[in-house]
Amino acid sequence: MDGGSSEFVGPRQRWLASEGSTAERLYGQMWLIREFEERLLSLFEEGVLTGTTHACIGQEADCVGVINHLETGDVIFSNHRCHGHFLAYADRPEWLAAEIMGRGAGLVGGRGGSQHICYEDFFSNGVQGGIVPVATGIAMAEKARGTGRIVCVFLGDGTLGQGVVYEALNMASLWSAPILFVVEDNRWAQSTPVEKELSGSMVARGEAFGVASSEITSTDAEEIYGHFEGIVAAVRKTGRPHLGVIHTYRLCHHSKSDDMRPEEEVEARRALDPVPLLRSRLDEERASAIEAAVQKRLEEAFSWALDQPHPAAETLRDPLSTS
Amino acid sequence: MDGGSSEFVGPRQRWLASEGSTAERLYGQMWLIREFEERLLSLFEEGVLTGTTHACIGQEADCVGVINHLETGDVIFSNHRCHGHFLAYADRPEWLAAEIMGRGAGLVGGRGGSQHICYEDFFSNGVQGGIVPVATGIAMAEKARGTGRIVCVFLGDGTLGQGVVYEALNMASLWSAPILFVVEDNRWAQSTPVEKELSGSMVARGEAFGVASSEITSTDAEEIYGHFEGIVAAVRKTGRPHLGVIHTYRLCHHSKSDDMRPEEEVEARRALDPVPLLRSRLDEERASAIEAAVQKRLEEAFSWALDQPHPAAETLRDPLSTS
Amino acid sequence: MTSTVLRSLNQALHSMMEEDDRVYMVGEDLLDPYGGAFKVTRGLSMAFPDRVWTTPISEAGFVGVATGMALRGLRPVVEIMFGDFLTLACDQLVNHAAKFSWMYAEKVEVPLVVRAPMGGRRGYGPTHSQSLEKHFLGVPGLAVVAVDPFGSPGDLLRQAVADRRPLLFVENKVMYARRVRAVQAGRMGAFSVRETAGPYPTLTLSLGEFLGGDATVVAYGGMAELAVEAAEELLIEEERVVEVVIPRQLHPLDVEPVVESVGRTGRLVVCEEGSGAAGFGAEVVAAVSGRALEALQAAPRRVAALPVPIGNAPTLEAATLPGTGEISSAVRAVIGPARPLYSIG
Amino acid sequence: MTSTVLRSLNQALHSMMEEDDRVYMVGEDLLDPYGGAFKVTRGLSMAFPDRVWTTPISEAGFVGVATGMALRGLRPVVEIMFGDFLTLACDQLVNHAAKFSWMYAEKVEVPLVVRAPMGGRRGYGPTHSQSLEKHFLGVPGLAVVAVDPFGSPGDLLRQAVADRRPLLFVENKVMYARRVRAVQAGRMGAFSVRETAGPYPTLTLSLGEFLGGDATVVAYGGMAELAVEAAEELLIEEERVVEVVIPRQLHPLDVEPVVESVGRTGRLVVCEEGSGAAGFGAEVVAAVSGRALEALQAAPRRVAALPVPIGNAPTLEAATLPGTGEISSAVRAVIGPARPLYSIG
Ligand SMILES: Cc1ncc(C[n+]2csc(CCOP(=O)(O)OP(=O)(O)O)c2C)c(N)n1
Ligand SMILES: Cc1ncc(C[n+]2csc(CCOP(=O)(O)OP(=O)(O)O)c2C)c(N)n1
Ligand SMILES: [Mg+2]
Ligand SMILES: [Mg+2]
Repeated sequence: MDGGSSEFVGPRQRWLASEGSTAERLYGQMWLIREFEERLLSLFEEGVLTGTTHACIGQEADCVGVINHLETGDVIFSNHRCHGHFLAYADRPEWLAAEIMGRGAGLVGGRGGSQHICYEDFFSNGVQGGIVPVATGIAMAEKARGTGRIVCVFLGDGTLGQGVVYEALNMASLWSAPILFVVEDNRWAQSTPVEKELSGSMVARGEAFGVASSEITSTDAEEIYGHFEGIVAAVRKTGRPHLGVIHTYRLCHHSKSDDMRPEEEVEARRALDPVPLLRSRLDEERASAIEAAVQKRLEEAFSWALDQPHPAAETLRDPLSTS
Repeated sequence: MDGGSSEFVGPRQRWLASEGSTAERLYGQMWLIREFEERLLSLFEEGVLTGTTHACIGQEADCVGVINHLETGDVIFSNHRCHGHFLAYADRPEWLAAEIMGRGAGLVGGRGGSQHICYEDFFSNGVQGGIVPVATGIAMAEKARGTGRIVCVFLGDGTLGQGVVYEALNMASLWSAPILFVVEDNRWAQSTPVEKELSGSMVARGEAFGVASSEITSTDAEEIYGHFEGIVAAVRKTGRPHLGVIHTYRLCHHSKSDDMRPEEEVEARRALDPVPLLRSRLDEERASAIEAAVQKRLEEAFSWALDQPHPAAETLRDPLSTS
Repeated sequence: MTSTVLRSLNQALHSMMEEDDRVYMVGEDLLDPYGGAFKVTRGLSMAFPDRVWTTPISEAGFVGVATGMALRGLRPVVEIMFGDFLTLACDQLVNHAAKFSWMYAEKVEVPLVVRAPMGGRRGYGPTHSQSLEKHFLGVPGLAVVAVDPFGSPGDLLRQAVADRRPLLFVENKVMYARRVRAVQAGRMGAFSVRETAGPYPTLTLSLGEFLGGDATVVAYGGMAELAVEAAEELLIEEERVVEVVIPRQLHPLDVEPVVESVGRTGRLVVCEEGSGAAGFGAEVVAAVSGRALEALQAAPRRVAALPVPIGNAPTLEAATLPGTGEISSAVRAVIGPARPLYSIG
Repeated sequence: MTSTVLRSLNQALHSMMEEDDRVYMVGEDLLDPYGGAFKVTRGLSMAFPDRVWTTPISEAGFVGVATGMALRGLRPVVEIMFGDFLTLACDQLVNHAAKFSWMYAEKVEVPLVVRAPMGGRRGYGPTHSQSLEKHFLGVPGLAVVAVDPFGSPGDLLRQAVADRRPLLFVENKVMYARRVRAVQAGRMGAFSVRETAGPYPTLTLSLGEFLGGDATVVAYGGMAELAVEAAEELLIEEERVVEVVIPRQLHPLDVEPVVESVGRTGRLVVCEEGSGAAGFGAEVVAAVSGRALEALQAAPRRVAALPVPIGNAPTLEAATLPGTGEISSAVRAVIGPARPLYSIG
């Protein structure tokens, strides 16, 4: 299960090696993400887990629609709502579960928890906005080193309130950084509706900085997957940044149990839930088989993770100590 | 000369009370600014003054074109390049000179110097960008207090690199702050040409945040004055922000003697120097009379300022001490 | 009637907004029914819809906006959702709000309050658990005040809002749920209490009627309660008499009450939840050494977090942040193995 | 051959860029012919046009960009034009660069250097004259190093660029023009010199061959030279023997050399150009009190700026910032009126 020795295969390579139709493959990934988070939330409710976590329930189509286009070595910088991004990237629920449970076998030894993870070329941090220039710097480094890799950074609608995002857009544009800014506009920032936190237009904001920008209003994973195929290819080919806005919706609370949005609004959006939406296109038998396989994996992943020991306090060492 | 007792008359009221044609009045103000700064630079060259200073030579038309529309009580927040703004606002060269000379009789007792001044409703600070949210807050306060006053904040093209500017644009737009953002695009930020610091479009940046935006390429004070008449009126009437870009040029060095721009470029721009441009429209005799009157005022102002004592170190007191 | 720190702060905000229409709330997610991440502002937007401004996620921007409001006579109270993000407002505080009044020759005032919930012990991980106030100590023009569960937290906040200086008001997340312990007629439970004058009185608590003691423990904010607990335990279990000094204004610091207490005890321990280097404890120890070196009978000790980020795993977080155990050990260490000459009773 | 600090730093950058193509410069107005506001990067963009990136005025943004570069194996050296604007990069340093390596379980390193010219005495006024490094001391994961004119400033910068930790490199504007004073065979002029091991050696200078002395003065960066001047004057004019300890790594601080020196002198003065509260001096005094209280024969003193913004007027600036006069007075104050028992020669 810890499999630390095998070489990492990037999302695109894994995608190409996997079986089934596009819809089936996307569905399998989305189901993994959904079920992973549902389990996680139960553990929080049961009091097995403490602290906080941000589920991406309702936004799984973004994760799989974008990330399956990224090659081995491409970099992802994600934010507080990173589980879906990570699972689409690495397909390693056991390590993520262990991390969120604060186990030493977690992705970063229990140090980061739900929103501060790192694995291969995947990173996340819980401070809104600040990751955007960092991701831009990574893109510039890859360009300078001539690796051909690109970077994909995820941010929410609310995070467009952070000034440093525009500093990064400006530099990415001036210097031609091969970076894809993915704005997941889920219409809310914590308890604040988008109308109260964002003026003007998201796409226009990208364009005003000379960054090619696009938008799609969808929770359809196949559609998003198709939409980003060309975008990712263009970033790779031109070496120029792109800002891709996905207008979607968060179906769960912001973090654990803090949802105070109008019930009718949330209810209306459930009809667009990306998981049943895609399932309806699948053969029932195939869908059930995919789900069963995922359940089995998650069962094992969570029970493995729960068995792992907590990190020992003795591992704490001043990062500045040079010895 | 210190005249501290007389009540302050705002720029619009002073403008209305002053004599002569529009061109003559604008010219008198511009000449005051130009001559003030030329004298200042000489004093630096002679070593009488030390430290640093940023002249607005070449950009005087912005100062007079915008500020003469502001009423008593309207607020200006200016930046490092604030002399012209201040003189257009307050017409008090003696206090500004004393301030830059580090005299106790200066605008802020010699504490601020060239770029940190305050007088009535005029403020400036030398940290790029940070003044923009502060100015937005002032506008919101005036709105909350129902005073009908508006705020005008000046920033340079380079300062559009600061993220906090966009945080302010967003809030000003969301909350309808009665504020005019004046971008003086003088094509350079210190030693950096605008192409190397700014991507996309300035006006598009304002619009992307839902802020009405306009631009004018001009060094003609009458034209700029006319252009901003409607803009200032609209901000006052609608209570909404506006971003007004003026494409102009800095004819002097950035600060004192640090000009390394291509000579041909600067030379070509001298043809558009706002001061001779406007003078050419005036009657020679009137122009000379205006100039002579200004010279006399400045003579007195500078000699008065030079006579003022430096502030005593004993005046230093911890601003946090409550006694 | 007992109250929690949260309730006390919330009620103070309610009554201030009621009494003074210059008081505004500015920050993220403040609107009801949500009422702010930690609910300190709950109910305010229902009662005063025009004066509670929920903001975009723009910490620098809205601290700047509030500074502008303060410059024009309003009394903005800003909430930084997590104190960890004060870093984003650092320039606004240091190079704008803190400088304006002095730099503009006192022509203006900036009566700004920035509230920052700090601290860990809730499993929020490296970016949502820090106590960063030490980095904001000693900025010319910026006062720093920390609230604790003793006396009236709400009254302390009232003083902050009435203060004409820009001020950082440090809260502690775990403390919100704690019961307020009133100080009455110079007593708080078994402790006798002395308070200094002024808006942010320093408390000195003694279990030995100020007749002397084994050590002085200085602690503020969320650590104050832990220090009091440690003092209680040390008395009961080891017959050690500890005085606890609880400053509220961290900067500028009035070190006199500490010096006085050390005069009685001869030994000093200073606590803070943040990491220790160049922090609050350093200032207290340096100030006491500078003022009353001769009073120190043993090397002073600082109790603070380990110099690592705060891990998410409960084991790591608990080992990183100081608790009563660390305070007691430090007290034992400064007292040393031998019984001091002084003995109680 | 004598050199200035500026030249030494500039040459080090030149040779590092020559030797290692992972070294990049990032900052405002770095391109030639301008070559940076204080000319530390002069000539670099001519020699290495692809590796000198002049930036927009985006301090937070380009520190973030450099952090990303460092994460991917490059060796970015950032220049903050005026150290005053480090405030804008505070979040990037504290919540990103400093945390990554530890938070990501040491899977990554962030070999980032952020150079910050600090200090006043040039008449630049309240927002362009500060020494703000104290606010960045004690961040878990962030090293702070300050350069002075002794030994080789360029070598210190080389060590910083070779360092695998994110690091704040504090320079001092006035110091750029100062002559470098070499340390050779344990001597610098009349001083005998001891150096600790490691990349950022602490210097201890003695005019009394380390046989003892009247006081220890600790000073770093731009203040180091003033401390040396004060020591020279105090010897010549008052026959006082002062040891000067010059730390380079301000955080984490190796306090041993200070403790050793105080062991010889019994008296301690700590200097910094920034305002004093909760600053570098507080840490040094607290650390020495904690480690070697018994060695302190007099209350230690801190020499620092007054707790006000730095006025533009020369009279105000001079009165606010500490000079040799303040250092000498502090030395006299810790020594006290009576001659110490020890006498030289
Ligand atoms: C700088 C900063 N400020 C505030 C927060 C607290 N916070 C965490 S998530 C969040 C809302 C983010 O909204 P959005 O960007 O729309 O992302 P979403 O949560 O909707 O995915 C806030 C305010 C933070 N993490 N960082
Ligand atoms: C935050 C910040 N960074 C850097 C500086 C140094 N600086 C002063 S003026 C200036 C250039 C400003 O350019 P621009 O905004 O175009 O205004 P201009 O000088 O052209 O009027 C710079 C970089 C500063 N004052 N503040
Ligand atoms: Mg959102
Ligand atoms: Mg410019």
